[in-house]
Amino acid sequence: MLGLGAYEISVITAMGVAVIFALSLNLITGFCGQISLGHAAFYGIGAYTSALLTKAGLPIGVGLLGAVILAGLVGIIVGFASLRVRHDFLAITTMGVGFLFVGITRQLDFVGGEMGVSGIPDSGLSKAGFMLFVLLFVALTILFSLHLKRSWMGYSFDAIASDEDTARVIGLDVSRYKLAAFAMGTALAGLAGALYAHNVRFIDPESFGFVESITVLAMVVIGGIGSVPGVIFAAALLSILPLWIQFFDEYKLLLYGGLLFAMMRFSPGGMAGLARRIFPSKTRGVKS
Amino acid sequence: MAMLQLENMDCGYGAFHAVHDLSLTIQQGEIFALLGPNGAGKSSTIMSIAGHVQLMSGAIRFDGTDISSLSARERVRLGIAVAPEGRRLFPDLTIEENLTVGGYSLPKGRETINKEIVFTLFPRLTERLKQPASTLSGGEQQMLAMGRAMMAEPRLLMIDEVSLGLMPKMVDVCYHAINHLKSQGVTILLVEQNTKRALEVADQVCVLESGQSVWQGTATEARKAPDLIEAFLGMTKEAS
Amino acid sequence: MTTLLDVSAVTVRFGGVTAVNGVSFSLNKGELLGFIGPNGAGKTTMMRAITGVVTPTEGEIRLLGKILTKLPVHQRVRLGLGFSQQLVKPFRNMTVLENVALAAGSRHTASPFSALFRMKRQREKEQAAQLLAQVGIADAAEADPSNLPLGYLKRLEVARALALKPSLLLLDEPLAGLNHAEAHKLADMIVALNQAGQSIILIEHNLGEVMRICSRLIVQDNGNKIGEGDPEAVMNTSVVRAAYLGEGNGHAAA
Amino acid sequence: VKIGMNVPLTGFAAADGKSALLGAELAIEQANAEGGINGTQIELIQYDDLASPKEAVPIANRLISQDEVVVAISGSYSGSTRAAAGVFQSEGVPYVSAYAVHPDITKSGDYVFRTSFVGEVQGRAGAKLIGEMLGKKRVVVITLQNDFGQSLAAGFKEKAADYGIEIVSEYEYSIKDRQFGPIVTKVKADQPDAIYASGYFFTAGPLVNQLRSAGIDVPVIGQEGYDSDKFIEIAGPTSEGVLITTSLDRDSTVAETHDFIQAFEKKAGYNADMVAASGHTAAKVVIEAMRKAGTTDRAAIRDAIAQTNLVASTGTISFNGLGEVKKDVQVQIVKDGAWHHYAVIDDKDLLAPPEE
Amino acid sequence: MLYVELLAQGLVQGSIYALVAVGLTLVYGLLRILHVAHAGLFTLGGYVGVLVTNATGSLLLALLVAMVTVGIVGMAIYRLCYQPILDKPPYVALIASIGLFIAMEEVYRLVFGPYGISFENPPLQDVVQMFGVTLRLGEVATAAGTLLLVGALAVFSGKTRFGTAWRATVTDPDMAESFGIDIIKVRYLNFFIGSAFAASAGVMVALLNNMVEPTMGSVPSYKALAIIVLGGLGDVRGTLLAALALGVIEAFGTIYLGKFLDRDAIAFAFLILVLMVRPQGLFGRA
Ligand SMILES: Nc1ncnc2c1ncn2[C@@H]1O[C@H](COP(=O)(O)OP(=O)(O)OP(=O)(O)O)[C@@H](O)[C@H]1O
Ligand SMILES: Nc1ncnc2c1ncn2[C@@H]1O[C@H](COP(=O)(O)OP(=O)(O)OP(=O)(O)O)[C@@H](O)[C@H]1O
Ligand SMILES: [Mg+2]
Ligand SMILES: [Mg+2]
Repeated sequence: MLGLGAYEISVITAMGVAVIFALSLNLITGFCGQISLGHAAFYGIGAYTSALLTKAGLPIGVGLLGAVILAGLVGIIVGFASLRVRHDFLAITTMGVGFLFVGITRQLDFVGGEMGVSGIPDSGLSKAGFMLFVLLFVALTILFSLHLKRSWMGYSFDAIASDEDTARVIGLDVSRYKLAAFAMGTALAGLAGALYAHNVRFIDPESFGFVESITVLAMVVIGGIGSVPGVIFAAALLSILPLWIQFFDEYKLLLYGGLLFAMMRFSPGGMAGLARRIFPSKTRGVKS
Repeated sequence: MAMLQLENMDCGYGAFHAVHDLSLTIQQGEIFALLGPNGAGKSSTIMSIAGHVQLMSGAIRFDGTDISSLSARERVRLGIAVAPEGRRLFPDLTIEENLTVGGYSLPKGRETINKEIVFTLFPRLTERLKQPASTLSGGEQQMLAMGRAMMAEPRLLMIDEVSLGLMPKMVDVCYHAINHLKSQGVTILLVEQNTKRALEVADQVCVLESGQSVWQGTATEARKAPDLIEAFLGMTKEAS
Repeated sequence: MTTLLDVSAVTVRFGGVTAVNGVSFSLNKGELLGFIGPNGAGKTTMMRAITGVVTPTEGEIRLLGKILTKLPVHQRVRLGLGFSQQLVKPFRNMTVLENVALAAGSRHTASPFSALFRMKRQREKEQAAQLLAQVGIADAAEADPSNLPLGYLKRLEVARALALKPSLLLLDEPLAGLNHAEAHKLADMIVALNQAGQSIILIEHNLGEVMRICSRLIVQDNGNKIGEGDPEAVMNTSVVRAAYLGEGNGHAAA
Repeated sequence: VKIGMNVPLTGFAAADGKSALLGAELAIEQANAEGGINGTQIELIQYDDLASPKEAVPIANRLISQDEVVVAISGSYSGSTRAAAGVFQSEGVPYVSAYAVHPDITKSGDYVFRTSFVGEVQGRAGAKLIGEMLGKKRVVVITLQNDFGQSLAAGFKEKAADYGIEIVSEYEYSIKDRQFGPIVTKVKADQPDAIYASGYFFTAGPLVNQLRSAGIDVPVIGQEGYDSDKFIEIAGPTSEGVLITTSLDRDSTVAETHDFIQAFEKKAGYNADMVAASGHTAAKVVIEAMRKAGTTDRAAIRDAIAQTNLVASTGTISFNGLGEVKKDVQVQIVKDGAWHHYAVIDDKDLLAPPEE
Repeated sequence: MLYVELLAQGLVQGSIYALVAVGLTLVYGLLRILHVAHAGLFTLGGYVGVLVTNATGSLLLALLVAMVTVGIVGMAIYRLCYQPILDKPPYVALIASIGLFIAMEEVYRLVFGPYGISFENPPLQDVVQMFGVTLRLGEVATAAGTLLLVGALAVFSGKTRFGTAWRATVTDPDMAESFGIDIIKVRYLNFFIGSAFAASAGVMVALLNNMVEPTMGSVPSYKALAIIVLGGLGDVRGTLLAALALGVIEAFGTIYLGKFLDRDAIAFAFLILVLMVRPQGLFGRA
């Protein structure tokens, strides 16, 4: 198995899922400037959709596709909410969406309610095979992110993130751009959720709650909001940090919290900002 | 008596020096005009005197003592007030509240008296007492910015871009107010793009260019030296 | 001559304040119209009503016969309005050049979907560089707008509006904050644009330049239109003088 | 030989994790003192899983592939135990859950066992306790919104009619709730004969206190989630008379249980609770099975576990075909500020765990 | 009658929310920081309250000590954690604050143990009858205390010169300083008052539950955010009203909607509904 043990494979798979998930939020929050505190809801929608479809006997490909579509559709609906509210109001609205998702799935019997869904079919691939499958999607997501950032869409997102009203003044249809950001970001989150479901093979509402939304936002911000390499690095690191620092025993979570804090306190630009400080490029100023 | 002295002042942002080695002296009770093209460092100079732009070297003396280590708050207590570039009103506060804050460094009793004075000079403001500053028109904002600075009963009043965005009639009103303040003994440091207008009221002039003083002298001299105007202030004959 | 913009009986109220009161005017293609009036007269508000930032309480606005009143801002911009705002608002997360290039690429950004498949920016950057040179701030192309003095930002606003290649350009106090020479140069540029066929409405308090370059004036006071027509004639009416000009100072009107 | 364990040591579930871990450690220390497994000492390898399914999967893989444990136990909650069970099952490593209640855990396969009751069983015992033993018929059900509360309620409702119980109304609350004012107000208006309330000591303590303060003095019946001295501390004097169904008998005369209670207090510095006893029991089950199998072959150990017939701190343990425990239900009551014996329910049919 | 009792219960819960949320509003209003770690201060207040009561037997003293010590800790948090990153985008402070909150909870667990602590002799447990409603003395004290504290604060911030200065500091601290406002003092005072309020809420909740646990702040950590948004962000009166409204909605919701949605979901469903109609919050200015 590529010379990797089962443990390493499961760690890399988990990292891969986290990277896709974090990049999906980076599309919305990093690129388009729309802060979301409820992103785990879409991760959850993806996970549930694929879990239920494959349990019903459909192939995993259909599961993934269903996850992407449903998460994206709900994402568009929430995107419409983002057109009404802004900034911190939006942050709290999306947080509410996250709580609503958990509250509803808890009570819906056909998705397992409190009991969640267990016995989710695996991919049919070996553990290593599934890891490569996930990594393939990671690669596609990264390429898409980089492409988007360089396209005119990414350019327009920059403007919207900076100042919506002025973006309108130069003719940008801000509403449609925001919807596009939500649709793409949430669809990708759905993909990540589906992969998660087939990896862990048990899902319950709590796995997609507020803590998860916060964790993914932390990945994006610590990576350096909007920076693709930074977010990849932070997602990979933060997703396995709890496993790595096992030997801190009782102090593990203290250390984790402390690190989140210290990173922001001492390198507010995240890892991307840190990298820029260590390897400064030429600074810009008026050439006169 | 020299009220304000800048001695070899350097100030700027981070590592960037906006003003180099600037020395000038402003006498008690006079109007001092700071002129120069865009980006010359006029606003930076004013904000450095007010305590907001970092002083890198040199000294700022007010009444003979170096105030460069004092906070902005301590400077207003000494009698330095500013109507800054871009006005910087408190957008969520009403006109009345903006004025209240203007007089915050004084005992409460002075507030009412000073408000009366401001309202006499700018009657337009009385009509909109409860309107948030963010919804005022450009010119109304300029009046409020001046009024707010006057509320502090300054001994040195610094006004950045006096006539920016004001209609001709309003420019008159503002200069009338400036003359009035001068007659009360207030010292005034003003920045103005309308050079002609500034030279009419000023006693002393300093021309800045690229952060350096390129000419200093009395306004009378400045008015008599067309080459100077040509060279530094960028006014062409046809425009003047 | 075709009528480009037609404003009829527009009223804008904010709570108790009537900022614009039943104002009508129209603008022909190729005109350079000066829109002046005292502080707080409602000029900026009128401009905002045209661009769609505020909704008129009453009245109708047409551009080339098409009713604008119900359209959102960005659609009006796409119909041919370009405007430079009184309070400057650059995008602070990009350079000055990028600010303008984004506007120059407006045909790429009409729909998010097609924007996703367009990459090249070279041509727009060249156009932007040219516009920056035209307004006189080419030296700041690579600068971060947050560090620029007001005079530069004002011109950035104008360049960005021009980059949209609007059929009607609205300028709200573009000369404020510029010194005489700079203002004069920018005014010359406005004239040149106009002579090249650009229709322009100019809101400005720099009366000297207004009188020098505008072919027609509209004067508004307290929300009401109080004068319209040839600059010289308008400025000589007593209402306008009383409302606008100071106590007999010799404004170098032309 | 190595025994693996996943257990929450930090975060919201840390309190239970700590008890479970100490219980398991105690069992291993005791076994090692007796010479370990046929002479070899036992080593416990545990990882903090934060009670999260996401963490549990790599941890299970690590225990299997890196630490090469022979068997594993779970000292964690349902989510992480359910997720880890899948991994252990597919790698053929026996896995015993100490106190997680999710019904699907044992359905992972034949390598997965559970030493605690599934919720349904306890719910049925609760129905018998209220309807038959206490003779109360008008009952209000207050259900905790999680897998534990839901399955308890399901078991209770399934048997309620058999014992002539009428469920007057049912309320649900979330595990985060500590303020029950609205529910208490409504229960008062319902005027029940008894209250069947699921929960853990940290929710049940405030709940019972608030019910009693509002003047509701009908019997309150809980379950093993209450089973901690902390419950009595929080509810104070209002805890008197509260009955629970659980696995640990404080007044037990059985030497195993009695000794455990004393040894645990000595080791931990606080009184044993149900979770501690369950951790102890789960560890003991795997140790006994390894001794009996006499090999480190995992399949052989699995078979030995399936054959378990062992007296442990939580009673006499054996497993059914699905890997669910068969044991008696203890009924405990709060008297004079401590848990005490009230009754034992040993109705084999009523307590039969699900077979699939 | 049932409705009246439910209403009363809702108001009690609402006043606890209000005490926590008002502190958060102050911080948000002044610095535009979503100060999640505020909930950690609430928990600390609970711990100090229980420990001091157990040591001295006086709840009042405990309340006072909790408010003062937590107030000081709040100021320290401002100085050490927020002040250096004030000029950064808001999510930087948000994540820092979340990290701090996680760390605080863990410190409580390590120092005071995972099981939490209780009062040895819980005070104010008597039951009173008012207008036909049965309430515990602790609940009455909570509601009354909240109205008093928050009411006083609302008057203070809306009507006084200092209040105006405070609001000026919000949007342009530099200019506020230029007119003689001591912004450092304003900020410290702000954190002191906000944190002391959170502490008082912590003590009252400890009293009502007879328990403090390390994770006691987890619900307030997000619900208080919802409340300040509902109240229009940065407005003390709005926050008070929003908190009470939410308390009442939750009280009725738990009984009549509890089968379909949990308490948090009910609260957030209400929040989203309100924001879709009034994007600026219930009491916010457009
Ligand atoms: N916040 C800032 N950070 C960095 N550089 C700045 C900042 N503000 C101004 N500058 C730079 O300092 C120099 C002087 O600017 P300043 O605003 O003092 O000029 P000014 O004379 O007031 O110009 P204007 O007439 O356009 O207002 C300029 O080169 C400008 O780019
Ligand atoms: N949102 C608002 N609420 C209340 N009053 C408003 C609002 N917006 C503008 N006004 C008022 O409407 C009037 C017209 O403002 P406007 O900005 O259009 O003036 P203007 O002609 O552009 O003036 P200036 O030349 O000073 O920029 C002003 O008195 C202003 O205070
Ligand atoms: Mg300037
Ligand atoms: Mg205007």
